[in-house]
Amino acid sequence: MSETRQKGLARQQMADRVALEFQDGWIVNLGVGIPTMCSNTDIGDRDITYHSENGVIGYGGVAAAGEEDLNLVNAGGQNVTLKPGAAVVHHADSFGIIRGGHIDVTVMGAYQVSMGGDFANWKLAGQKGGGIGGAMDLAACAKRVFIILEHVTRKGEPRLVEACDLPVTARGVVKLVATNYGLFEPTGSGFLLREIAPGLTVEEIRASTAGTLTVAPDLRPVRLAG
Amino acid sequence: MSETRQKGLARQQMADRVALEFQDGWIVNLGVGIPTMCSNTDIGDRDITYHSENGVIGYGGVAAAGEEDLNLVNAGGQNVTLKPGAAVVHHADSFGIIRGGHIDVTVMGAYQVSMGGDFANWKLAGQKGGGIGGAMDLAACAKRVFIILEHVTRKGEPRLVEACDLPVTARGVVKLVATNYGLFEPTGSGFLLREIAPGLTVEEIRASTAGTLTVAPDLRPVRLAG
Amino acid sequence: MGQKSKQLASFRDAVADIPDGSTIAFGGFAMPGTPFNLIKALLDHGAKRLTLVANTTGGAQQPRMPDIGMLVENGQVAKVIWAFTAATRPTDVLPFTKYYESGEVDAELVPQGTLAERLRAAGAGIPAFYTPTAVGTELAAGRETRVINGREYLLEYALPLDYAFIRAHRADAAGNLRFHRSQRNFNPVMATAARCTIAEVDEPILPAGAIDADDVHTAGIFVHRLVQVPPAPEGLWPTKRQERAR
Amino acid sequence: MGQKSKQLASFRDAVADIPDGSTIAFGGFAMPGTPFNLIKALLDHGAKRLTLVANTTGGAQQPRMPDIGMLVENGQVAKVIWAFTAATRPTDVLPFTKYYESGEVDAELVPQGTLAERLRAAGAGIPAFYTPTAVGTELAAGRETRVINGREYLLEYALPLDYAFIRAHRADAAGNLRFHRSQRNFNPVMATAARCTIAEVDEPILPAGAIDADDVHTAGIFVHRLVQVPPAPEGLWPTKRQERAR
Repeated sequence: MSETRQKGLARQQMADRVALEFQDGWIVNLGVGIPTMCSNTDIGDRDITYHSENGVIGYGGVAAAGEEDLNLVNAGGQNVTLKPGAAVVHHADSFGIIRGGHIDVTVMGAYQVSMGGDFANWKLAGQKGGGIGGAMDLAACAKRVFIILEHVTRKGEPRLVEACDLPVTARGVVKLVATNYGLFEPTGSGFLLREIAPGLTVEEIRASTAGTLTVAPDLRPVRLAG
Repeated sequence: MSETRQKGLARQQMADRVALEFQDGWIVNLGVGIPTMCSNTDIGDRDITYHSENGVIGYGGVAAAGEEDLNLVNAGGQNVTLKPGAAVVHHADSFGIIRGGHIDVTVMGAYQVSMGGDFANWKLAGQKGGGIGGAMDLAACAKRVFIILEHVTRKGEPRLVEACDLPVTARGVVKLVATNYGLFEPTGSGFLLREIAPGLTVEEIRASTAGTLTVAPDLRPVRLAG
Repeated sequence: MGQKSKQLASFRDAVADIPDGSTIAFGGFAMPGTPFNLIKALLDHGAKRLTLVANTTGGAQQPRMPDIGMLVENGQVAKVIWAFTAATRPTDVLPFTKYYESGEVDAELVPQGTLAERLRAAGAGIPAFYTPTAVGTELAAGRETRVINGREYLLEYALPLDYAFIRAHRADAAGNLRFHRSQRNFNPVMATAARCTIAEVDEPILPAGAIDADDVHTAGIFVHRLVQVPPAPEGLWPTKRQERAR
Repeated sequence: MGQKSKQLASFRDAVADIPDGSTIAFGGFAMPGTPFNLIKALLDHGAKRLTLVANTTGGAQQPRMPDIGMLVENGQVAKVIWAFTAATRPTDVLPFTKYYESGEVDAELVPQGTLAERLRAAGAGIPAFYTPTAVGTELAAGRETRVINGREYLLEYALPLDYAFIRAHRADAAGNLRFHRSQRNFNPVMATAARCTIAEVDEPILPAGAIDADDVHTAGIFVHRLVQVPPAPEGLWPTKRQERAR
């Protein structure tokens, strides 16, 4: 993801907004990049279990320098810690947890999200091969899929699109999208803007969105604290 | 199985004969009844791992009275011990071991064995329901199936038959059959008598066998020690 | 995670909300790992039209621990899904048999490994799979098979559960479990397949984290309710194998 | 069991008999559980036309540990079966990429969970299964699907292995293994799928029985050869995550 200064929300703020959706008792899988930052957000005493594809159930924050366990990483390869009550399983069991519908939400990055809730995050146009990792399993099987992405590409092209022109990761699964411009829901026939980022206008957002944009009757500023 | 005095080999002797077939390094699953007795046989320093359906890999003899672990049983429900190097897995993994072809031999009892290597051991004629347990998995998936059974029923009817009239457990899988009359191989077109029990004649055996009986050119007495 | 304990005060509380018509699996293979105390609570609770998933019924041996055959005799059961619907020893007659023969209770007979795999599949999001087990037998009659690499396989479907009743040796408040020896058997597999897993536990429930992450047999995310088994005679414990009453 | 130790003296001995054309899986997810020492031995051994099964190649990061991308660069590889055939970060170019783009090496891209399940299926005697993963994507194009209970699923086949190269934390002479934390990952699954599993082990090999039966992660029946990893620098050990060279 770009480090370029973008309009609207900062990366951590996008993660913060999504993290506010996590409910007490949820099992959450965070993808590499901005989604990982959701675990930094203070959401009070809600009891969240973070699951990682490699079979770690209940990991905590990144380990302090000098205290890393080199045999303990999250899906992004960071040396993390364990929370009390953590457990480790092997890869087939870990994806049994995913495929079996035991993950309440997966948060992922994406190149594109469509009005129908498709998304694309594993292959660029013209690329031979791709990086699927666990994304297709998570996308097809988690109870909910939330996506965090910059609203436009570095070239200024919309990432919220009528239909994905990149190869999709899964179809019709995205429930919520956070961009630096605001919070959206794919509705099938468009994107519903529910919350708007500071400094943005609905017209600016509409101009940067390729699909149909509808605006929630109770549109409000992006919520950033519980 | 009947406790009545039968001709030929005693129950432990049938088990002894089969146990002599076990090769160094084999993983062996023993069914309830006479097959269990195979683990009593001294086969020298051959390294055998006994596997039980409930996930015990590497069990040893029956526990001495007063030293039973009430949470440790073999497939017959006997309180057994563990050998050094034993491991315990759950039922899906235990049958993964079976189905995956990791069992070198399963030894089972049966009501009938056919010339084609079918056998029947889970349901009697006219019975509603049956007792399959792990027998169908073991029969279909172990590398070898050996059967131990009394040569005739209590009524004197043959158990080695041209075709099973009882519902089969698996088809074409039996490699070796030990009865109190001798050691046999189903060949497809008959039973090959390889070893004969003391006190029996080929003619007596032929009269008690429903399928075609052929006699090995090197027919010899049943071997009972390594 | 693990901030709130999953421990309940009694077996009665643990089964109180189970509705009629539920599909419930029971761990255990012979004595080890059998949730005797939860079975007893379910007998008292009285839920009806249940489907019982288990290896077998128990019941041919005397004296009898509370077993799932008693749920049948108590009129609580519509159907069973078992690897044994008759005793291994044909001369033993199970208490279950007369209810089955009369048609009062329906039964589905499933090979033990297929039963374990169907439960594992339900927990792991696999809706169906192929197995060599039971091909060419009465159980495969009229069912879909498929030849793969020259061998014939039978199609089997996942078996999802409403509840799993299991027994473990040790638990922490987050629901992480350890089993002792062959107590493990079906228990971890059933736990993954159920919407609600209830575990009776031999030892006092430990604080979350008291079981090292590498030593957990069943992860707490699969376990919803824990009850500690009290000492005998109030609590039910495995006993030495009884000689069969012949 | 366990009378004879499975320990070998060197990594060279452990891989000496591997023939050209073998299908070999490599455990590991990021650093933990990656069999660096066995990879190095296979580079020295030189077996050709290999099929490599793994999560990913590694290789975009510097400095580099011996990784399976080096087997590609060394001309030993015909095909790879991976969950990543490109880096997660599109700006990273893997050393593997040019061999793939030139057609010198073939690749099969498999979702990570499907890869794990195909390996698990191979070990557990399941020739094929259905999964919801990848339905509706390019990976499912032209392939067999089936609707079960109203949902569409993709048919996937078992992936059997000739060899599994894995890394464990502790082993006994009978081959029983324990892994430390996320070192576990693919390793136990690959071990079940291979005709021959070779484990490199962090700690000195213990006598059979030194790991309690309830504490075993991978049963010794799945493990054929053990080699202890010597101290660095002779032996290769995970290091702190390197910053990417951009």
